[in-house]
Amino acid sequence: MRRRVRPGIALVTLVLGGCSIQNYQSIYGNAAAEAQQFNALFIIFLVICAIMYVLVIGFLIAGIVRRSRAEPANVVEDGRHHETNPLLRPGLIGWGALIGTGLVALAIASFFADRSMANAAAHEKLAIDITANQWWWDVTYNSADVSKSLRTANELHLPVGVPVRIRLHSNDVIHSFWVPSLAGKQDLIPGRDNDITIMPTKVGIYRGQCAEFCGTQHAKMALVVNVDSYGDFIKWWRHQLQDAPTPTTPLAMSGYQYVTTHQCSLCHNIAGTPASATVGPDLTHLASRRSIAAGALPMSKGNLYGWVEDPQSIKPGAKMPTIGLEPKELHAVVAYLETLK
Amino acid sequence: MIPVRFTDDVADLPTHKFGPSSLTWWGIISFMIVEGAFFMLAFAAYFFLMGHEQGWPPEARKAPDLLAGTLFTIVILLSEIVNTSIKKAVHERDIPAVRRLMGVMVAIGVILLIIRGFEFNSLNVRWTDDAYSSIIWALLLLHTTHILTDWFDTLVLWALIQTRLGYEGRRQVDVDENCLYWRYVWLLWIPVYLMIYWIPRL
Amino acid sequence: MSSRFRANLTIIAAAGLVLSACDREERHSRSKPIGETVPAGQSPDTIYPGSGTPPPLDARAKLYDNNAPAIAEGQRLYMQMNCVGCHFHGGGGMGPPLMDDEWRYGGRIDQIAATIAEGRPNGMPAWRGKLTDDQIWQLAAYVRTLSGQPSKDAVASRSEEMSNTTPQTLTPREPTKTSDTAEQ
Amino acid sequence: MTDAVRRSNALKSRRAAEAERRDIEEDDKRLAAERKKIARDGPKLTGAKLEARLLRTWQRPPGIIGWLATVDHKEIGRRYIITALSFLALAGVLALLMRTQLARPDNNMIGASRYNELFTMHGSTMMFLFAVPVMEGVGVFIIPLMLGTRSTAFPRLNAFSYFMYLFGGLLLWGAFALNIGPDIGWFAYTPLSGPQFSPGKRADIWAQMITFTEVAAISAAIVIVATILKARAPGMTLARMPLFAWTMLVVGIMVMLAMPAVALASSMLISDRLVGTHFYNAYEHGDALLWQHLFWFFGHPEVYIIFLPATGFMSTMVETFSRRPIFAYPIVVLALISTGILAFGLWVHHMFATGLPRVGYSFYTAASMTVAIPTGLQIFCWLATMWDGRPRFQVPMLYVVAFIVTFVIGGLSGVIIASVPLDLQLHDTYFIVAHFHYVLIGGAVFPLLGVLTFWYPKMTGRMMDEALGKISFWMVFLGFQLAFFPMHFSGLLGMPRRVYTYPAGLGLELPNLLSSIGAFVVGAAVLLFVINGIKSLYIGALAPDDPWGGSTLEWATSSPPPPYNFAHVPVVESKTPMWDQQGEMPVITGLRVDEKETLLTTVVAAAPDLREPVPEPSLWPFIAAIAIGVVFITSIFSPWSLTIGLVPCAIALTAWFWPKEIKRNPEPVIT
Repeated sequence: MRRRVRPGIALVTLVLGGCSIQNYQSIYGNAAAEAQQFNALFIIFLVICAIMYVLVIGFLIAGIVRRSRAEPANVVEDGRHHETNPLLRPGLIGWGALIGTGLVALAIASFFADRSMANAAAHEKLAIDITANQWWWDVTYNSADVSKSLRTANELHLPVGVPVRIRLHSNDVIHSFWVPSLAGKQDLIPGRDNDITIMPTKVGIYRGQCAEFCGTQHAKMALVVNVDSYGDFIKWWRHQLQDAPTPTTPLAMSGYQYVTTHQCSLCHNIAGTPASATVGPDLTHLASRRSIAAGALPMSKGNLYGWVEDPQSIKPGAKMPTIGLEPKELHAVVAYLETLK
Repeated sequence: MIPVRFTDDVADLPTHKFGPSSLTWWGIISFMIVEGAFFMLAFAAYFFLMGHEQGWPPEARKAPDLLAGTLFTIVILLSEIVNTSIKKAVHERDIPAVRRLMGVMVAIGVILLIIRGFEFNSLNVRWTDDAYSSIIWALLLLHTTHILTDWFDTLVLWALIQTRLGYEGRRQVDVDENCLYWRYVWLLWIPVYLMIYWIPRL
Repeated sequence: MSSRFRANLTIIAAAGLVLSACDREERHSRSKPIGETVPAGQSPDTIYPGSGTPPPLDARAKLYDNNAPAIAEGQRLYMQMNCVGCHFHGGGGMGPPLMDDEWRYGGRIDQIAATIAEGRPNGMPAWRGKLTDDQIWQLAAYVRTLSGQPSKDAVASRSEEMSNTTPQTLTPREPTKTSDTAEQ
Repeated sequence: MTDAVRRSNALKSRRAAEAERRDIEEDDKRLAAERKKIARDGPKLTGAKLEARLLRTWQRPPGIIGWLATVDHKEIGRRYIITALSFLALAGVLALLMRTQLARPDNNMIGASRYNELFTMHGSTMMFLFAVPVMEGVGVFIIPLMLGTRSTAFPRLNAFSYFMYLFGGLLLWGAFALNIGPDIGWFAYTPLSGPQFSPGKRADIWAQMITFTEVAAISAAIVIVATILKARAPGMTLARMPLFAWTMLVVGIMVMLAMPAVALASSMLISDRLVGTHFYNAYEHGDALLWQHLFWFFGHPEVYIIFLPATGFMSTMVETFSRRPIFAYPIVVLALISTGILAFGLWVHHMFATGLPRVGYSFYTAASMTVAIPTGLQIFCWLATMWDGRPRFQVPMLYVVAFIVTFVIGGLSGVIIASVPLDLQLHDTYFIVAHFHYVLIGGAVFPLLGVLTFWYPKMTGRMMDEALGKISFWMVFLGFQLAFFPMHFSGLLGMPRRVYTYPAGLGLELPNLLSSIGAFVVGAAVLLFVINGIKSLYIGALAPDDPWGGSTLEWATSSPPPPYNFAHVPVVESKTPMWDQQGEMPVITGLRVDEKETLLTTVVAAAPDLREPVPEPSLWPFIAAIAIGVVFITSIFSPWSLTIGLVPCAIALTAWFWPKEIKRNPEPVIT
């Protein structure tokens, strides 16, 4: 039976996928209460579906094997095609009942999973706003004290064990917020306010990605989620609230000059500098993030060079234009950006 | 080829009948189902958009003026008298009466189209103003296309019925089904009328 | 068969329409090689009152004029760079209106691009160095559509926002006057 | 006007009317006499003589004009099938390009915008230009033969529908070739497809392609439904109707109810884009989700519109090759009807992630799952038929087995994603891609390939090569599993749909590579199938009338059937007339042979009801399709084309309807 082999291969991928990838962006991540609920429910569904599948294939094989039986059959050639085997009618009723029961069981299971997710959602302790843009994520941490509110981009930090409500908005088209290791997805729709509640249970770094087709660079619209211990999270928050440091080296200083007086400042905000536009991602603590351009590149000096020099070859169609910096300017700008820890 | 055994002789069957026996009737009914689905979904879209709003029309726009729309409604409802007479006449095969009455229907169609022009003028909004304006324009336009197509259909049939073919049974079936369709057109108008003119006033 | 002949003609006409649409759709994610900049001063920012021959059209004009993706990007920039602040949605306020057919500094796309890049007296800032050349041309392409100059096929009828103007696709098209000497 | 003049005028007109009436009465007498002389089939006119006369009457004129003017459902059906298969091939090539791009992570072979065009074209072509038309094409070809009638209802509408479909397809692919193909996905969600985020004409071309194919599909559905209801052979009551006819009846009605939704949605989209309406503009009281509701109100039934005809293929092939009538016929019919009804209640399950009210979740889950019941029962009936019969495993039957093995996986993964909590994770991932390819390829394309092999002799008069058929079967079956089974895992590992590339290191490399290899195996298999089809057309074994021992009436006529389908219209006395005829086919007599004529029967009992004149070939459907096509295409550019273009459309449609000569015949003739 050759068909046995393929599920085998697939099973290997499953195991590989489940273990070696460290749950970075995977439904097996189990890093939040919601994802755990999903996995428990998924296994129930898989088992019941597998049973049904085996029954169908069993019946099929029985039918194929039975064709070479010796006794007359209910077929045209034997002149008996108006008769029916007495087993079939009860079989049909039984089969219908079995499907019905299975579906009821599955519906009940999903009902309870959904209830417990809804209950968790009722106890949120922290609210975050995420606004999607073509093709990056604008993240705002709100606090009753406005001076403690903070804006960042493409990176989300969550404290472990705290239910967080994430409010979802869109500035342009429909996007979908999805961090598979943590929870299911929810769309960000212009003119509507959606939200999703997540309670992370495992410290770690996870990757999320836009899951609704949103235009040219839909594929490169990712975000990184850091689930920190509560202490680390508070520490991170405090750090993010600080203004950008003043550059110390002459090179960085000339980069600062360029960034705040030329093209960059028209779209980007760097707290504590004249650059205060909100069109593009906030750059105040750019160098502290793990990725560039919504997950298009990992953060590194070399990648910063590449991105600033020619974003359009890395993420064609992205809204950041290729400026055509002179080498001198490029060195300076990258040197400055690197100081934005 | 399998040998054949002859049973019924169908040579004396007619080639036309009024109503569900004829293919034309099924064609018209199918068309009505398709159009009906289209209208129902447009109505659903209307109520879907309305469901979001605090007020309807939103932003305290002025609801459409009633005069032209109400006049249109009265005329189209009265036209059913003529329509029923055509149906009756054609079933009695009274061709001169059919010719006469269909002429009246063509004239009524022209009057309706003229009133419809004033209706567009009395909506008090342009379709570019907001979604409310867009949907009432769409509903009115959609219904206008039906008036227009059925009027044209009546016109062509009227011309055809002037000839000797007026006495041909299958043409009479066409006239009959055209009357059926006209009933559908004015029936559709009633919800459209309410949605354009009255629901914004509630 | 005359009817078939007529049918063929209509197909050809339709095909022609479609063909003419092709280059309007081309997306230029990067319009020129890195490092190349426009030498300042060569831009056609001279005023041509009535007579006088304007210089030949900048070669880049055809990349942007009537190009749908460029116009759309220009529209986005128009909002984001707050052109609305002075010009409103083309109706004019602190700055001159953009939706009429009068152009103080020329209504050709390269002239508008020059106006944006270099700035003009009485408040129009220079955007060279703030925006890339690509963006300036995109803005110019959009600004030109406000007056209904380019073909309407490339223009968006509306944007996803509050709007209190009629769709650009429905506004009547007006002939260009390259300048308005009366106001100078 | 004086009274006297008025009175004399009235008198004059009364006299004229009187004269005309006398004239007509005389004419009636003459016509009644002539009527007696009309030649009809019957014991006196049968065999070769009858066939020669019928052929003369039913044959279409030769040449290109005749080709364009034909109203023969067999020709139109064949064209539909061939055109749809060509689109399948084109969309398949796009799939291979996409799989090449996705074979490796961070691949840059095809750019982002081009890739977006590719999957948009692939999806749109497969759904609108392949799946629905091919099912309707098979229906148009085979249904009249199965029902034992000489022609479809509304044959000219049928011809019109094909041309509309063809023009829609040419519009989409022409635009793609000219680099203005759509890039918004086959679902074209607003506001991405709206005026601001889809500049240019790409989205309009998509939307007008929809309009073309909607008109075509609805026209074909009307033809099919009216044929099934009114043109069945006498004696073929609804309870004796072949199951494929039942599926096409249900599908036809579904098309009529579902397709207007997308036509409405795309009209609104076009008007948003062209004349600045605000249906989908959230900032002017519109709503982007309105699109999704309308689209999926069509989109969900669409899946069943594709799948149900395939169940009809299944029933036909299972019955024939198991040598036993289908088990529990009434259950299968009820299952079909309930699937058709349920399909309209499920559209929300494409929108679970849009933020629906949470209280509804369990209801949506349960409602979405119920559709598994009728489908499960149908599968049982097929398996029971095989089990109780004596199946023969010729190529079509292999596809039946492939259907069961594959489709059931897709159906079960469908149950999984019917659950809202599970779907929130799996929605818009490759798990869904795997699911619907299992359902649509396993559930519709496999039976289609089987049934094309099955009806190939009826279409061409020759048999397809069995050995080649078996090779391509195994390749397509195994290649399919290799291509799509790993996609379940790509999805679970976090790969969203519609991405042109994915980063290395997420564990997606292996499943994607396997999928790409599998895709090429499937491509090769389909190529082999096509080669087999072309080869057999020229050197295949000549087919007898009934090569498979089928049970339904299409096997009672020659392969391929003559233009008039049946020399004598058969009378049906059971569900499986060919198995119960005992060497003699009961037929009716008395249809005209000098003019095209067919028999209409009553809707339920199929008692003879009317003799229906069948239209002669005409160029007007073609011309009308062109006139309407020009309006559709030019309306992309200007709203005025709708008003100006109305005139040629009205002329063409009037000419289509208008009789060629104003003369009364002994019996009506449609020229």
